[in-house]
Amino acid sequence: MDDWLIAIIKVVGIWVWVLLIAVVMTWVERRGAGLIQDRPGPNRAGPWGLFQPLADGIKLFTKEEIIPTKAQKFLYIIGPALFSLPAFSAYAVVPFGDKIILGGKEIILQVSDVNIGFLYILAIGSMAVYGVILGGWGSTNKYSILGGLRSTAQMVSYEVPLGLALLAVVFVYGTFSLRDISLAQQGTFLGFLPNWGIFKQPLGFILFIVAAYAEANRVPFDLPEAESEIVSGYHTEYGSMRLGLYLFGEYVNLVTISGTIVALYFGSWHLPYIDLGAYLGPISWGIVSFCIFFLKVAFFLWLFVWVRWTLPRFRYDQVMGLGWRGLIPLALFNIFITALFIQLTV
Amino acid sequence: MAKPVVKKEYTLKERIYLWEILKGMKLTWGHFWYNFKACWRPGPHTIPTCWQYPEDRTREISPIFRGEHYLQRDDKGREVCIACGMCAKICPAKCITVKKGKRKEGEEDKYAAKTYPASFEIDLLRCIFCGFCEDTCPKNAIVLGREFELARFTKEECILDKRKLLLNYRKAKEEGKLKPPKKPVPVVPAPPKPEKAGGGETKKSKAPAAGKATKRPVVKVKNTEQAEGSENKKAAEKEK
Amino acid sequence: MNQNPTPQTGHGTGDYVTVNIGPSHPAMHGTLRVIALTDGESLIKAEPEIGYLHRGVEKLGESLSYHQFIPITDRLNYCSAIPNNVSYEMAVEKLMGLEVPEKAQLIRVIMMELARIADHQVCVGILGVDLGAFTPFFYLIIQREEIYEIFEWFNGARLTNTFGRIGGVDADLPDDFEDRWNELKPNVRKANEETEKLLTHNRIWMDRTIGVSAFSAEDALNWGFTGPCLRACGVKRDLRKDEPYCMYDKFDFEVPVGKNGDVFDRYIVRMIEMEQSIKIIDQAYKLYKEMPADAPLMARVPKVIKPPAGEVYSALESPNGELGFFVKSDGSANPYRIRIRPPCYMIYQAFPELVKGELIADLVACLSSLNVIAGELDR
Amino acid sequence: MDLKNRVEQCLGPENLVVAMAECQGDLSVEVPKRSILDVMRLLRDTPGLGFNFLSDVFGVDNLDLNKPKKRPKKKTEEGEGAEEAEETAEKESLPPRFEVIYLLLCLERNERLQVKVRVAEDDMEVDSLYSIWKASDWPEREAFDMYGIRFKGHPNLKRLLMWDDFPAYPLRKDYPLEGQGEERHLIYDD
Repeated sequence: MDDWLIAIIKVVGIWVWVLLIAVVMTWVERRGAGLIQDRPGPNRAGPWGLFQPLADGIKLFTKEEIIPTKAQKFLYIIGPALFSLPAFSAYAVVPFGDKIILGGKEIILQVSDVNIGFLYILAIGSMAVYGVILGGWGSTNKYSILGGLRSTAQMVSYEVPLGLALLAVVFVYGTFSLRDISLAQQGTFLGFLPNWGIFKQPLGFILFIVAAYAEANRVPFDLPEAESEIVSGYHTEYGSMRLGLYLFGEYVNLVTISGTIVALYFGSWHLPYIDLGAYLGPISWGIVSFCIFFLKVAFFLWLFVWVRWTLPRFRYDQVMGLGWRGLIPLALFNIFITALFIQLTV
Repeated sequence: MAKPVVKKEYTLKERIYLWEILKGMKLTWGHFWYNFKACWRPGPHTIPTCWQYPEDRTREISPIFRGEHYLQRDDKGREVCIACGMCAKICPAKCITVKKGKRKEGEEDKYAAKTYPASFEIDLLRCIFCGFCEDTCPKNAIVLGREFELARFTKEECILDKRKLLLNYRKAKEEGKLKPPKKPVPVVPAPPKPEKAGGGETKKSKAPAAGKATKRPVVKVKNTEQAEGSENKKAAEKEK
Repeated sequence: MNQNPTPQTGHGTGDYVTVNIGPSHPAMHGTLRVIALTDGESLIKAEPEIGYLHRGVEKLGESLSYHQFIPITDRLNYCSAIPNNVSYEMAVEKLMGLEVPEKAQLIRVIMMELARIADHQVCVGILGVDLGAFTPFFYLIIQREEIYEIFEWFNGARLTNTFGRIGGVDADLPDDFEDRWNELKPNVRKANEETEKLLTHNRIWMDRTIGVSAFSAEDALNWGFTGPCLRACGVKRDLRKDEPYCMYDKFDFEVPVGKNGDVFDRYIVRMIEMEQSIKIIDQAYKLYKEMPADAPLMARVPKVIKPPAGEVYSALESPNGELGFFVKSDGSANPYRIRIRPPCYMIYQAFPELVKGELIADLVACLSSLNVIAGELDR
Repeated sequence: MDLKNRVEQCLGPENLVVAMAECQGDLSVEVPKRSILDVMRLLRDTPGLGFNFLSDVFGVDNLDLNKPKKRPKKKTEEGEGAEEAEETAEKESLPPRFEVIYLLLCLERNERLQVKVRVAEDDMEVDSLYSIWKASDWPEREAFDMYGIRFKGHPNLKRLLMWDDFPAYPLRKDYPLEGQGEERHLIYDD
């Protein structure tokens, strides 16, 4: 019974937490954009405009829901749901801290430690494309269809380098479980470098982060919703909370991706050169590890914002070219090098 | 109409994407950090390029700004306008209507001149704020003030009648926002002529005619040529 | 990546989709409309449709007096009202045979070059926005606001300046012009530098712009291109050099020339022109200061302008290219016929040729690089 | 040799100059309507002239110039045959109502030339320059739109600025400034 309760608490807790981050991210995005662009950004609702997401939420929830007359109703309605559901469920295998010992019971800070966590993330992540393409198709709008088409091609293409980059990580750590990988990143190697994925897989890290940006439809890969070309892409016809689901889904995706990056390449909850777990009590270490993890996640979330307001956008064929002619050969090369290295050293 | 094919020659730094991207990110970070620090300054006007408009009104409006109109009074508080109708005539948008009234006896402390505007209406919905009325006014009576908040709720409010125009004047005076008198623009002096050319600025002076006189024959020649041309053409057509 | 599969060689099944871009669309600045026939992402045909902002300016001019038409010219190219005003004034002055005092000409030059900087800033900024780079737009537009500040202190309006009068200018430069300009100059340069840093050598930007909608010099001349778009094709033509007006022959500046006539070259040409404009303003202000303080600013002009009957065409180099006014007078106080030759009108008519065989994303890039202004296009 | 003589030398022998005029240094040459294409080719290809750039094409309505006296415009008046006859008689003696003006430019010498053709109201067809300069595409369409002057050989001669079934030609002098209520003709279908 306890296990069930703990599981439910973990599920609900992390769901609320991720949603909260996503909501705050909408504020960070706009505020960050403002500051980068020499303007204040939203600063009216509440202190520093912090209630802006709340106001947006109220607006999105209370707006009239309009289904375009010629839209295909079922697809139109199911699209946003299909987009946001995988986004939320993908976080299930990403850890968010080390572990907490409560009443002699060890609770790992992860919803579920699946030993094929990678595959789960890849599988669930690629579900999101259905939400995009069905929404785009169901809207019966040419811009939406174009956006849907773009996203399909792009997301499907970038699954490949993403998977290949992950494969190299699996080679290094010999496991599919994100928790095991996280645990393995403690300490140093070669005497001075932290035992983090980024130092063991520098090329893999770059490949992964580029592919992840493309998966998340973020600048410079935001073609499916390139507003200067195809208005809003696949969600042109959406309004009210359906649009809200798309928008929040995107930010939840960002959280998941950032969490994955941190867990794989950035040492998860470990700090370099120091093992705080040895000095702190079990409960406080659990909380501290959680904080360390999410500080790192916050950095990557900010990176998403930062990059977005720095770079121009790719063109459709260039995205495809980069994916198939740039990233995939590099990823294969990376696998080859990794395998060779492991073969030679072990 | 084949389009030229452009060869792309990239240097290595450009080719690998990341170098320039990182440079750009450094730049945007610089802006972010600067503005982030500026955000903590007290007061509404934190980031130097942005005014938090309704609260922060410290931005200086040019004293010669062309905003909402007012009708001027002189030092004795009399209306200066003589209802000559020049402003209504010059207005490109035709937004001014003036009705002339004759000053009766005993109204000398109300109106400065013998005639005064019985009604003076400016349709703000039509006005394009070009400032020609102000330019052309012989008495400097109509002035485009510094007031720039022109939004109204009804169409009727957008029509400025004389009362509102004079109220605008009072408001501007109280706020010290009266327009400074315009500096006269120096005009090319008239070429020396036997006749006196002084004060010929407003009247149709002879001076420009000096310039024109040389040109006129050209034009005349042209006209005759044109006429001839058409005749020639007629002849040609007849032949055809 | 320029050689996209064209309909003749590629997947030309004839099953195309017509995408109606505009008149209300995020990338259409103003009310432009492009009817694009697409095969997936690639364009088969793009036909521009104009007239959504047609206000009958030419007809309107026939019922207004010569002076009254000046504010109307503000509304042509609303990004750079001052060159429009000056171009029209120059046409009428030519018709009347007026000699504009030198000081007034210098003020015109200073203001026109400021307007050119502002216009190019908008164009480059919008080009960035349309290609997804939002930030340079803000860096540039902030400086444009400062330029507008100078306009405001000069004659009281920011956007629709109604600059100058027939025969000269209506106001002297404000006393604090020099301070403002000295303060503004480094900022403009800095904004330009930052834009260059963010865009020029960025591979994403280069991929998006180099080779996109390239145009040969012969085609450009055949289609009547002028201004930065023509210079980007490699033709060194600038009315300021070739047919000097307003004392432009006294200034030392360079005319930047591109090579391929693609979006990248147009962007670079505009960036360099901003730098050259700064140089011109400096020289013009130096000359201006050498003039006596009470030097005339207006030629002797009668109050009611009645030019002799005749017809003249006068053009100047507006930020977009050759902006010409044809004024025909019948000797009365109203112009008989005013014809405006807007630069982007001639450029935009080649739009189907420019984007032939490109992608939808390139259509947007091409459109913003041409700096098509609907007000000027439709008149 | 100044431009006027050169143009005369080029076009004169072929009897292509109807009239020449100069206004403030702007040379304009009027040529017969039927040979406009030949004239343009000559002006473009003759060495020493080389007007290789078409700057603009537009129409002018000379109605008011031809009829200085203001008379009430009665277009739909019936029955008054006498007045009509008088009008037609007057018309014949007047120069043709419309003009098409071409602005040419020589890029090498920076010379400009206005070429003018007169278009009578009963024969509103001019050869299109599209085969020589593509630049004449939209300006010719606009002249058609605004004056109803048709350009023979133009590949896509339809209205440019006004909507397609606009019933009048708005830049003609007899078209009132505030329109004739053409909005009525707009048909909205959903």
